[in-house]
Amino acid sequence: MSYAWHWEVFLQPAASGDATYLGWMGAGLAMTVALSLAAWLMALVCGTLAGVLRTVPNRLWSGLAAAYVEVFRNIPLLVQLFIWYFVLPELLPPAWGDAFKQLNPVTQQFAAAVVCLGFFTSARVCEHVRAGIESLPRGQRNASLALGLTLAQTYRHVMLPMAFRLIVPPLTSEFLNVFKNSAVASTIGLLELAAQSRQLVDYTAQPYESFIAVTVMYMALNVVVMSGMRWVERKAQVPGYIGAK
Amino acid sequence: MSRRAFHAAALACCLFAAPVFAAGGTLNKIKDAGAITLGHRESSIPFSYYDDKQQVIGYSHEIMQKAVDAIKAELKLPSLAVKLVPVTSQNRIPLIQNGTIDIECGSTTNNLERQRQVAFSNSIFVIGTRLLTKKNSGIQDFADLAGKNVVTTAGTTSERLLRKMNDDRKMGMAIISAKDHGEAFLTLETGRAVAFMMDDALLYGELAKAKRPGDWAVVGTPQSREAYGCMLPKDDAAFKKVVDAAIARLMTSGEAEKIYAKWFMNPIPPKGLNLNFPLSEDVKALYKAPNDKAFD
Amino acid sequence: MYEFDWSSIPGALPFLWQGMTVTLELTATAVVVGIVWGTLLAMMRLSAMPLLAWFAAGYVNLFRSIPLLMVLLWFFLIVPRLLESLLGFPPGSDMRLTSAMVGFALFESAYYAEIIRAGIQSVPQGQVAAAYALGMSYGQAMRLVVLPQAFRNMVPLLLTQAIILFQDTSLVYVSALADFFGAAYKVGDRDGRLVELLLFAGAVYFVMCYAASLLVKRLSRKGTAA
Amino acid sequence: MISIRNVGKHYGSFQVLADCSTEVNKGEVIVVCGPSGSGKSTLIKCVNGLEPFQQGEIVVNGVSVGAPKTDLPKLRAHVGMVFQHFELFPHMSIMANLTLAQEKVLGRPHEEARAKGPALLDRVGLRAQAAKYPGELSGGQQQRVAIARALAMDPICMLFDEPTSALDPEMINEVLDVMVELAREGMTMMCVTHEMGFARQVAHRVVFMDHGRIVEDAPTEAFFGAPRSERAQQFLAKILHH
Repeated sequence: MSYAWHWEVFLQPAASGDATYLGWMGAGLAMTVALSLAAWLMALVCGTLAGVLRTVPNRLWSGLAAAYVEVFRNIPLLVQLFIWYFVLPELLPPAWGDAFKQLNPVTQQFAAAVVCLGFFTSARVCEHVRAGIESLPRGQRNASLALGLTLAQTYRHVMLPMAFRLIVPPLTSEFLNVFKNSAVASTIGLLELAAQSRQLVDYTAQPYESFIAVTVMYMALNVVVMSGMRWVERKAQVPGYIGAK
Repeated sequence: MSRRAFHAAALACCLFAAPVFAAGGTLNKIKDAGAITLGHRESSIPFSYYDDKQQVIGYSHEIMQKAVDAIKAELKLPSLAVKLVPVTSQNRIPLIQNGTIDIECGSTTNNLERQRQVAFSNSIFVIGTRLLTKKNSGIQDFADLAGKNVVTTAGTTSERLLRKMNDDRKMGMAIISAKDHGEAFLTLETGRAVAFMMDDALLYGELAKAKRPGDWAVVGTPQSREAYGCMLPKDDAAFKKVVDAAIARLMTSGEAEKIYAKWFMNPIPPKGLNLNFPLSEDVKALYKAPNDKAFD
Repeated sequence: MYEFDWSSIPGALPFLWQGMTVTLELTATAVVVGIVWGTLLAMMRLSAMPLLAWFAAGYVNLFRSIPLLMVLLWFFLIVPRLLESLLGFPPGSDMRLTSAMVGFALFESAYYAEIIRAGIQSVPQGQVAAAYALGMSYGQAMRLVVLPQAFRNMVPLLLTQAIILFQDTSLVYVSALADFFGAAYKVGDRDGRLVELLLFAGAVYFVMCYAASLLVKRLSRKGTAA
Repeated sequence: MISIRNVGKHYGSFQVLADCSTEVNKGEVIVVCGPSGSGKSTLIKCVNGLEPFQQGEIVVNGVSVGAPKTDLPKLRAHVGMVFQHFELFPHMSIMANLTLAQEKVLGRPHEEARAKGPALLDRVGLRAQAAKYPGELSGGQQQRVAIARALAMDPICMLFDEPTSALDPEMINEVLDVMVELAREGMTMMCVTHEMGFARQVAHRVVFMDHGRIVEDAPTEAFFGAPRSERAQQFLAKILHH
């Protein structure tokens, strides 16, 4: 009983399509990146909106935003994904649900995964944005209003730009989390990187090579994203401001 | 993350990935431990699945029990402890390889690729790969699937056949690979796919779970014949001999036919449905002359 | 409109409860081991010995760069054999729970280590200086002065991480271990009532996590008030 | 120009301002002083609507601040305000701080807004700093920029909320010099400050507050010569002799 290593298996033509197994892994990587970027974009937009709402002087809006955060933060990501993918289409009016289910399966899986990851992450982004805004001196808001800027302009030109600079580090780790969390999309059949590892095991019957290769790819992704965010962090530094080094 | 992490990772890979293997064969291992570990499936109806009390039952499972009896007799250990580990189509091969489980009888096709990593016992069943579809869907055979969404289970031979067919005949199908048979059937039942390609016996099994079994039908020309076998650790002739003998005895004595009738021709849990899946020529031939040949 | 049928749930409650005990067991082990091993890692990372700091940094960065899902798959494949040979477990004992526990504990330790490192660093340097000035050794200063303050500051964060961990345990679904989510999914799959069971599972997780997070909030308010 | 009539404000049952009334005429400089917690900062923030109030009325240049229909941003655009902690926007250069509100509120074209910059910075003696960021300037310099930022809006009057109390002593005078200059040019000013020297030099009237009430409202010489209330006497004694 011994394990037969076959690293060259990746260069063999895959069981279907024109690619090699290495090509499958590349496709998985591309899917992971596309999924993560789309979800991150959505999380930034929704999270910023919700974060702003949490800090506005209006009970109803801030309450709604708080409820939004609690819902998406207190249900496991996997459960949320299954609800978006399996449950929601059944609860929609039948015509809509059926229309969604007739779409190309990859489109369905991708859409469900983006929406799920996007909302899940947005709840966390929202809390960071809120913390960033709340950590600004209150006088900033007053000074901006005193100049005649409206509340919306105050957020747009004064509070958000500053808050975002302050929260680059936690946002970096959320961004990294999006890439890691995107692996759950494999459970609904989306062929991203983690799913490709499983599929490679199925097709090549070489589990260790497949897992090692995919693990290394995730680590490489991590390095790339991290250095990207370092660059953003440097760009976002405010000269002379405390916290800038 | 840094270069350091890469070094650490490389180290971890070397540490963990070199599997530690015991010497001395599975029989000795079982004897030393006083226990045997069986791999089973959770929703491969009617081969190996949970009933509503979470007990493992099924055709393959019953055959595996007979094999266990033979092992007990061989080792003269009537009180041998039996442990059950549920496996999925993704992890069943690694789990046999790393010795977590000693034998797996479920619905695993014996093929040459897998023979590189594991051994197979005498075959226990022969299936053909066909389609499950709604009776009013208009799908009669594989040719009708062009341009449609079709579901199959990830990691199965059906998945490969379906993809190959799609490539070769340029059918433009969108193929959904579900995690397991249950999820595949759910995909079909909720209307995400028009047909579910799988081993015919399993399709009949999924039918048994449907909310309205009468709405569904198994159709299409079988695309392949496949032999199910029990998976065993590779290169362990002594262990394989005991299991093979037990299975051969079962088949030639006529007992296998009784087990077959129990699971395929009579009402089965969880809903008391009868699969009505008569004994095929292939299975009859297998019962007459037990063997461990793969069909491909 | 969809016709709900919740009738599968009452009969499945014992099985679901069994799943919940697995979930809680996993969470508890991972929290306890995670905090202990995480504290050690944090101290190693802050230590003056390059080898220790190097090891801890590598460990933390490694685990923080891989999806938990991959980690669990890895451990499901490797740990059973490794534990058998290292710890002399009887071969073939059901290792799914053990390997999930080990995987979680090692994975979460990396996250705990970062929380604890931040906590230790939040204690002003002057405190260490004061402890040394009183004649304490490094160990005494850590144990008597730094760690108690650090942990007091960290309690809310540690608990919040525990809630995240509790949610993350649902990922053991990939190793076919019947935790609460796995159990709910299996029941739903078996009875063709996945919609209901998934909604039920979501609701249960929400109620538990929300209640726990309220508790943490109250605790941390009390902490800052004191 | 600014008319404060019977203004009252409370948080729950806590009375922050009670029945405050005073006037600031065009070209007048008013100094508001009083012990900490007396409500003077709150009062000045009510003038441009940064703090809501429940009773009374404030009219600035003919516009009622508290009225629900008042376009507060429009009003504020013409009322300059300088804060204790400067409140420059840290992520913008000095020039951008000066131009932001000109462009976004007054709708001035970018070039026109920028063109005002050098003259304003000259006025506060900081022409060379236009490209720097607030964090790179000293406190006194930042406060002078803040004054320039308010002036960029061509205000009809200026509110100062303790403009020197967050400054190191050696920087106080550079800010006061700018304020004196402004007062001499005839700017209408309402200043919350403890700088009694400044008050004596340029203020037309001094308003003394305690416990949310205006205790004294007198011409400068009269206030410093012989304060009527005992509270004001004590306050002056403490602040002038130490």
